Amino acid sequence: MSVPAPAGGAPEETPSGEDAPRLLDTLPLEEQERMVEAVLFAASDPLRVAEIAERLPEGADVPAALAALQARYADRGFRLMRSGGSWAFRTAPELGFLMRREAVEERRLSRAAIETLAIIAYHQPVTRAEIEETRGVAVSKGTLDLLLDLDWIRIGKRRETPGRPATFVTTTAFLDHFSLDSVRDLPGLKELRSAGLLEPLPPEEAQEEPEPTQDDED
Amino acid sequence: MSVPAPAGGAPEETPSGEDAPRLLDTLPLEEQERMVEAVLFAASDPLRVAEIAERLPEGADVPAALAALQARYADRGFRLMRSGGSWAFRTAPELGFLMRREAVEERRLSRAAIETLAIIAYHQPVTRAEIEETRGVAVSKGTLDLLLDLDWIRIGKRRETPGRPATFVTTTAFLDHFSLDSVRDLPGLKELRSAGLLEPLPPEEAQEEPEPTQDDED
Amino acid sequence: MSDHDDFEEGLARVPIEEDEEEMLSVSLSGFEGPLDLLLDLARRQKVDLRRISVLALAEQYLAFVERARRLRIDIAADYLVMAAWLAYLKSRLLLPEPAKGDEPSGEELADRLAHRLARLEAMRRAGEALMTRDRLGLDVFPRGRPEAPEQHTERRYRATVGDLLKAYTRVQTREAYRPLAVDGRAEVLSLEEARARLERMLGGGVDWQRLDGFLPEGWDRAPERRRSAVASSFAAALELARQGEVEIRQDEAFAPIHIRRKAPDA
Repeated sequence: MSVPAPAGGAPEETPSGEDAPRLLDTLPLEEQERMVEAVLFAASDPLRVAEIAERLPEGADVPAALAALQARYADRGFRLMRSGGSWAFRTAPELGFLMRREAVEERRLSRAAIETLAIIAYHQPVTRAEIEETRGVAVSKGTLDLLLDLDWIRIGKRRETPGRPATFVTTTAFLDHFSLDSVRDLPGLKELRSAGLLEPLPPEEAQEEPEPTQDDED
Repeated sequence: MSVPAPAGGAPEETPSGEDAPRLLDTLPLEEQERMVEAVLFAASDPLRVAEIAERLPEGADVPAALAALQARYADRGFRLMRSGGSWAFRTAPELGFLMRREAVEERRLSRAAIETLAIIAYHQPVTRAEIEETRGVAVSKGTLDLLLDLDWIRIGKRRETPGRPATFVTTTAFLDHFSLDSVRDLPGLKELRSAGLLEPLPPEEAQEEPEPTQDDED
Repeated sequence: MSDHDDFEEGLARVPIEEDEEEMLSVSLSGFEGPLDLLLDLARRQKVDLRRISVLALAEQYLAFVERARRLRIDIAADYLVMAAWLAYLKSRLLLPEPAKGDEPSGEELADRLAHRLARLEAMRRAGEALMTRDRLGLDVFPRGRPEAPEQHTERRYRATVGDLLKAYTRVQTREAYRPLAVDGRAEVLSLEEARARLERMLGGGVDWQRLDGFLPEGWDRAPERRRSAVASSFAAALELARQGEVEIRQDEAFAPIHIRRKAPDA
């Protein structure tokens, strides 16, 4: 049975499968790197390692290729970025000014939307009631809808408390948009946590260790 | 490994270059190269030299940067290609197979399509009217279009009868798919007849179509 | 508050009542709830939010709300709820603490409020920090011309030579069977006849013989009769094979079918 050959394909690069695996053991890392590079270059959305591996001939060492590529493009006009455990080429941030024509018109986000997003990002999973408690004001449906539309947040698991309220969490698109590898990389997260600012009660109370407060006003 | 030459020729052919003023003496070519690559990476369409220059700081030597980039990526997973005077990065053609998302949806040909194909294969060259007569029902345009799209049939010579109807014949792609060297390898009608599965042909057709023949134009 | 600054710069004079009213309305509409207003007042103390004087803050807030009420500016209910709570907090802070009970002390309540303000402030800052990051489509850009077709569901049609043959014979037999149905029983070799004939002719021999050799005389010329005879003989042969009396062999598709009596111990 004759299978149509890939256009221009060199013999050792035949796609797939069933009869090919052995042959790939000999595929040099340099060649694997080229393949990973091609796959990532062709995509606009970040790809997980598994997704990349799926497209490559069996047995490719994707992590090694990614590391090599990241080093190779560290100083180029576009870089290999990791976001949410997925990989994508992105233009270098300091060259952003060249891409003004490509820039999407920024929908100006309201303060409410930005704060709500921050609360969800830093507290996730978080219920609507908790968001409202933090902001001291009701969260409008429009605000949540906007964030959901932007695909920056999504509905997470229900909280196992009375009423089983839904929670909100951020998405991988959120990480991608804000150039974050993971929510652990949110700016200032550690400081906020160690200052107890992500807890509803002051640190002294939260630790059940009442401390005399020095309110020097009378 | 053989590397296909980029479409559209070498960068030296690009307009201008030597006479570009050196307003930008302070910006090293390496830096201009990074900028051009970022711009081309983010662009949604191929860009002409003038369009690239528009986005770059004044005085950039775009042709020189393009030439440098074309050399830099000549052996990578993607290439800088020129086509119709515009420039774009494209994945290396020989790695195209990596991009095919193997969401292959295997379908069986409809009964109408396989019967039509069979009639064409055995009776070629055959007109649409003859196919319809044999099947006893009209042949839809969709059925013929599908077979034409698949490149399993093509339009052959016109029949020299009133109306000069077009005929259909099978293609080499058809032979490839069915692993046949020639249509003569199709199990012969004689075999079918001797197995009692086919009725002997009426006398007047019998001479015209003893065995399927490959159309020699192919 | 910038509204306030603008006002003082633009109209550097003693505010008359309408101006003050306008100023208050404008600033109130700029706040997102009482906590936001409190935070703004607290910031004016220019100290760490957890070191602020909650008492002073409560007094400022109450004064603000009182002024607004005097000017008959519509104030949303939640601002008034907060005012009532702050008045209560103020009294708790000023009066001697009762013996320690389950109730949080005035100091604890004040700490909680300061903590809430610090949290709101922290989230506001975090939101700002987030918005100034390198953002996709604003500062960093994806490949502008992705090549992987998002849903490249390649429709691949499969057909084999076998499919082709089946289709072709189907077309041909469909045509050929038509008269058979019309012509009636006279032209049909019945299954019983065919079977009887097969059993009779196979006798005790064990050699392979062509099935079409068993067609009755005169049934192998006219196409309809021939087909009927072939079909009936074949069906009869299958039936006999099922009963273990004969074996059937065909070397390849459409090759002649052979039949023989099954050897006793085969």
